[in-house]
Amino acid sequence: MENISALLYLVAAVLFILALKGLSSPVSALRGNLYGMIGMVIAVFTTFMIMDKPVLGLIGGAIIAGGAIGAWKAKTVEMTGMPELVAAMHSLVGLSAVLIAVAAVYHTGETHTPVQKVELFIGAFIGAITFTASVIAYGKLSGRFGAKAVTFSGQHLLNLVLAIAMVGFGVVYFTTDSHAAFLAMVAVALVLGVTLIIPIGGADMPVVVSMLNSYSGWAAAGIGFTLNNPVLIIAGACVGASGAILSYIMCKAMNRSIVSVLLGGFGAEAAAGGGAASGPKNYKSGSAEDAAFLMSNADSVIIVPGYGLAVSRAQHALQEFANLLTEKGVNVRYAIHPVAGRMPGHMNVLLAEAEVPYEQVQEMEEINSDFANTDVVLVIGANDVVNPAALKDKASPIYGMPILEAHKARTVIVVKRSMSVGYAGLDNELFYMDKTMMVFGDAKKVVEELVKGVEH
Amino acid sequence: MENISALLYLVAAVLFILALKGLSSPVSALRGNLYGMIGMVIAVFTTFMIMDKPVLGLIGGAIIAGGAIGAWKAKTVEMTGMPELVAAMHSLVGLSAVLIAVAAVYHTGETHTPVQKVELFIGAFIGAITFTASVIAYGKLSGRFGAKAVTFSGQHLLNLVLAIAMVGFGVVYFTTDSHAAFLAMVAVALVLGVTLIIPIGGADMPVVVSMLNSYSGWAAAGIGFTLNNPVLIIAGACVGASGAILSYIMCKAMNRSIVSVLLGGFGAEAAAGGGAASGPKNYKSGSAEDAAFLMSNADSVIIVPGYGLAVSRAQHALQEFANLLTEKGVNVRYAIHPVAGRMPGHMNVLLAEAEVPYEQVQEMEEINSDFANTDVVLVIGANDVVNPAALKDKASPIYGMPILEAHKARTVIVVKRSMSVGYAGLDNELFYMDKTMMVFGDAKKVVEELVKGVEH
Amino acid sequence: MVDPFITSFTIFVLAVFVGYHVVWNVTPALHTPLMAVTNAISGIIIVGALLQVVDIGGETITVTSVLGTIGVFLASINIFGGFMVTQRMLDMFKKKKK
Amino acid sequence: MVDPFITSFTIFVLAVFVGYHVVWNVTPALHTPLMAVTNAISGIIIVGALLQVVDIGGETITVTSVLGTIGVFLASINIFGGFMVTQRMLDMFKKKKK
Ligand SMILES: NC(=O)c1ccc[n+]([C@@H]2O[C@H](COP(=O)([O-])OP(=O)(O)OC[C@H]3O[C@@H](n4cnc5c(N)ncnc54)[C@H](OP(=O)(O)O)[C@@H]3O)[C@@H](O)[C@H]2O)c1
Ligand SMILES: NC(=O)c1ccc[n+]([C@@H]2O[C@H](COP(=O)([O-])OP(=O)(O)OC[C@H]3O[C@@H](n4cnc5c(N)ncnc54)[C@H](OP(=O)(O)O)[C@@H]3O)[C@@H](O)[C@H]2O)c1
Repeated sequence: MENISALLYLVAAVLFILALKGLSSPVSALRGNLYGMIGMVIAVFTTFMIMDKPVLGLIGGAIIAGGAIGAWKAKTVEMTGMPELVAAMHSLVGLSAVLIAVAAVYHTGETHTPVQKVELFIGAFIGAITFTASVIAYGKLSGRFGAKAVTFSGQHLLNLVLAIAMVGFGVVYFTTDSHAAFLAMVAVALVLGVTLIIPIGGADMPVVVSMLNSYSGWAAAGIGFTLNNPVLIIAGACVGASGAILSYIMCKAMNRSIVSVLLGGFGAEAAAGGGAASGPKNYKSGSAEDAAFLMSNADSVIIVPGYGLAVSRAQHALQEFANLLTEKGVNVRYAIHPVAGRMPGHMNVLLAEAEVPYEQVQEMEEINSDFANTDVVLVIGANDVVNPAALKDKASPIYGMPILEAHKARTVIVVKRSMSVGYAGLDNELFYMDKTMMVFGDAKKVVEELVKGVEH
Repeated sequence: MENISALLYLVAAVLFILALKGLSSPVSALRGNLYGMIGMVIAVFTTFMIMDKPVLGLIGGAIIAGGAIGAWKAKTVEMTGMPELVAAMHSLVGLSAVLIAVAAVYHTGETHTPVQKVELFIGAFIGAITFTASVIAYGKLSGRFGAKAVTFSGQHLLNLVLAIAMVGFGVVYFTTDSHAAFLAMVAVALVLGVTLIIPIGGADMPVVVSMLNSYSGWAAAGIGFTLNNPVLIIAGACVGASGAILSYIMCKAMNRSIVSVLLGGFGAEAAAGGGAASGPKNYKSGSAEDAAFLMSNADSVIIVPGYGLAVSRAQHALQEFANLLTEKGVNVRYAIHPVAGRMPGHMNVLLAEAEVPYEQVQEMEEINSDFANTDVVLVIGANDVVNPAALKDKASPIYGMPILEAHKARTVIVVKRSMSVGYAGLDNELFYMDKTMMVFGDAKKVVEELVKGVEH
Repeated sequence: MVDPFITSFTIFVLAVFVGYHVVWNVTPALHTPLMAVTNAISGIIIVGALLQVVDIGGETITVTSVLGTIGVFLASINIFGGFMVTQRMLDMFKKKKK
Repeated sequence: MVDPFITSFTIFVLAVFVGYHVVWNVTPALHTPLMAVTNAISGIIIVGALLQVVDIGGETITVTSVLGTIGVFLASINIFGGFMVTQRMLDMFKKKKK
């Protein structure tokens, strides 16, 4: 029996690995997702198999209620709301890990070996930090709490004190088996989750969310050690690795170090940087009609979408516009920067939603050399990812970050609501170039006008 | 104690994985090799730690003797002799696996569980097949045995009968614990190793060697199961995967299926194909001096090395020649086909030995588009990898295999000893093109004449 | 006998290697679905929660079983939500092909 | 208790995944050193051979210990030969850099 269940758990773990492997291409990804679901079903049934007297009423109710909520969320969430959804879900995993650890501590029928106590401790505190930190991240991303970085002096010291207190309670639990000490440890960890995350600005949240993704994986693996369960360990480790790698990719593409993200306070600095822009500069602005005229007479147009596209949900209108241009014989392509938007792969999902054909969507490395031969670049709701300062200005905080070289095109059209800065809080020289025309307004509204402009 | 040793074995296993990971670039590879050595030392010392009364005299003697022979071979082997060396080494792993399994069966102090018996059986028979098959492969590669494919009717039937007999003896051992049955099983497996491999022509040996590499890994993993030793399992699995992947890569690049390789008889068919070339065709031949003149007056030269370069050990002379051309201002590069030579990466090692700078060596995908703009291509001891039939002739056995597009260059110079065919046994249209000049002779001798020709 | 912790640790180390490589092979266009599906997979923690929802000495409603039930509930949200939203996104990528 | 075979098998499955990915990441230029180093690594079978070379009930020279010794000898050839020839090849690749 134990052998069969161990084998079934292994099968589930392999299916999870295959689910992740599937994501190496959109075609295999759907099959991969199916593998993941099958793996989960197998893991749950195997657990029933080995459970001694499960309370089926409670379990069934919990699964049905949870499943219904999850399914409803999955159906209704807007693609632009994905970062928040992901953050919210991490908080749930974190809380589950805490509850399981506490439940295990209160399990009257069981005693724990010293190794298991350490594992429970680790699972619980990682889970608790993940929980509160994810809640705050969710709040900042969805705009429910202020997105500003909250900094105060002695912050790092406070965190240190909390961490020491947490470990201290852990030691007391370890030596005395005191339930109260365990709960106190969890409570301190919950507070620590908050104090660790408040100094980080809303803008840095995507990196943090990804880090929390990683933590939620490690928390699952930690519980797996306690229960000696390979599927938890393997799945947890894969999730942990995934989150860590995504954080790394984001930091790399933004040319920042993970440490500077976690120490926080970026939003503050950046605002200062933005304010320091030297005096008023000249820029040209035009109407959507002018822009539509320019583009319908071009041979080639490259569209650079950014965060603003996501915010204004302009992707469907944009694709309608691109189709009209294509009908007129214009060669239209989309250029995707790896960190455009607020989540890795954010733009790809939006464009996929709008049913943009694969071959029109190109990654940065593929398309960067083509800008110089392009008639018009349409920058829509993007800013930092086309900021030439990253290439030229050694003093710029984003110096060294690879960008889409929109400034090399013959004409540049920029759609945004104002001259204000983007995520990194930096002024953008591109907007002041002679060949650039600004079209002000909400991205969706402007694109709808573009569509009308071309139709006429 | 058991825990410490298990942890140390894990460390060794991780070091082996890092050794393989290191090979993703030449720079990290040296460090990787060092990790591998450290891993081996740790694994051996850990084993001493857990051994109850080891016979140190025997062990020490065996390690010193084996180490000395291994070191001597490593120092003296020619780079062109690597395929044979690799084959010879696999035979040793196979034989060790057999000896260990037999030793374990004869271990009077131990009894084996049913699962362990199956594991011993698997380890022993894979080891035995690996051993004899590698010996034959070594013989064919080094020319000690004829390289011809030995085929006779009823061959596959014979193999089937042997396989059944082998399993039969295994079952007898399993039920009766009879040592004799175990030995008989090993003996049949040894014969099977021979009969499986003789129908495969010398030319297909590289794929077979790689497959045997894979088997030797699985044999080690099998022994690991018996001994319940994670380092053997992990290292064995990695080696097994490596061999399988290399076989796959070779088959893919040669556009053949692994099944057709293993069923054998390729050498025979191919010879027939070669004979069917339709009547005498015209080709131009010239002297090394003519060739040297052409190349020293060119702007750009691409050198395509092949198996003949390895055989004649012309790599050092070739690099001397390339240096002379470079001094004269000619842009010289090497184009490496993934299956040029007789081993994956064969040409890269030869060129590295001759100290050709990295930046002059290019992989097929990098350089293929440059042939059309190149003045002279020097094809030296290569044949199949530049055969345009792979692109055009749907009836050709190599149709679909990617090639180096030497035929697109302005002038082609081909150095080989005769008009005869290469590995795949096919005529090569490239040799009969108007822009092609054949220079007949042993590659090394011709290159030495080229060097003289340029110096004058 | 080797401590089960060591065995678990061995499995953990290998799983980290596997995760590392598999995730690096994910195409950047699918990074958002990756985040969603790892969310679903981390719902595997449901296994740990289920094991707590047992009858302990005849009692079905204990601190342990109630906390476990909440854990099952939360993990279920993750599992259903994660896999379904991944499915939704991937369907978008598929539609494009036509 | 779970049968040790199952645990070994779990480790084996993960190791195959790891091996698969690690080997695909090897640069084609280093495929020959890869063959050589895997040869050396498969010499890890020496561990199995060593465990046979023990004093069994006071006897040091038994069928088991002699076969084990030969196994140790053969595996040592592999280990030393494999690592050293890999080193030699990689040194060639390094020299080129200068
Ligand atoms: N993708 C990721 O994984 C990730 C993660 C973390 C951080 N980041 C960071 O996010 C940034 C992404 O660059 P990005 O160019 O996409 O965005 P950005 O630099 O943040 O610029 C977005 C621009 O969109 C405009 N905008 C906002 N709402 C709009 C609306 N409704 N209609 C039209 N325009 C609107 C804003 O200008 P107005 O206010 O004038 O309209 C703003 O300048 C990078 O700095 C990157 O490092 C990305
Ligand atoms: N690399 C691998 O992993 C691998 C593995 C298995 C199979 N293969 C196969 O091996 C072939 C490799 O292609 P290739 O173009 O390198 O070799 P090839 O097609 O076998 O041709 C080699 C040519 O070199 C000439 N040659 C032999 N000795 C020579 C000498 N001493 N001096 C000058 N020339 C000499 C031969 O012609 P003469 O007799 O007229 O001199 C022969 O035509 C492919 O078909 C590939 O599929 C490769």
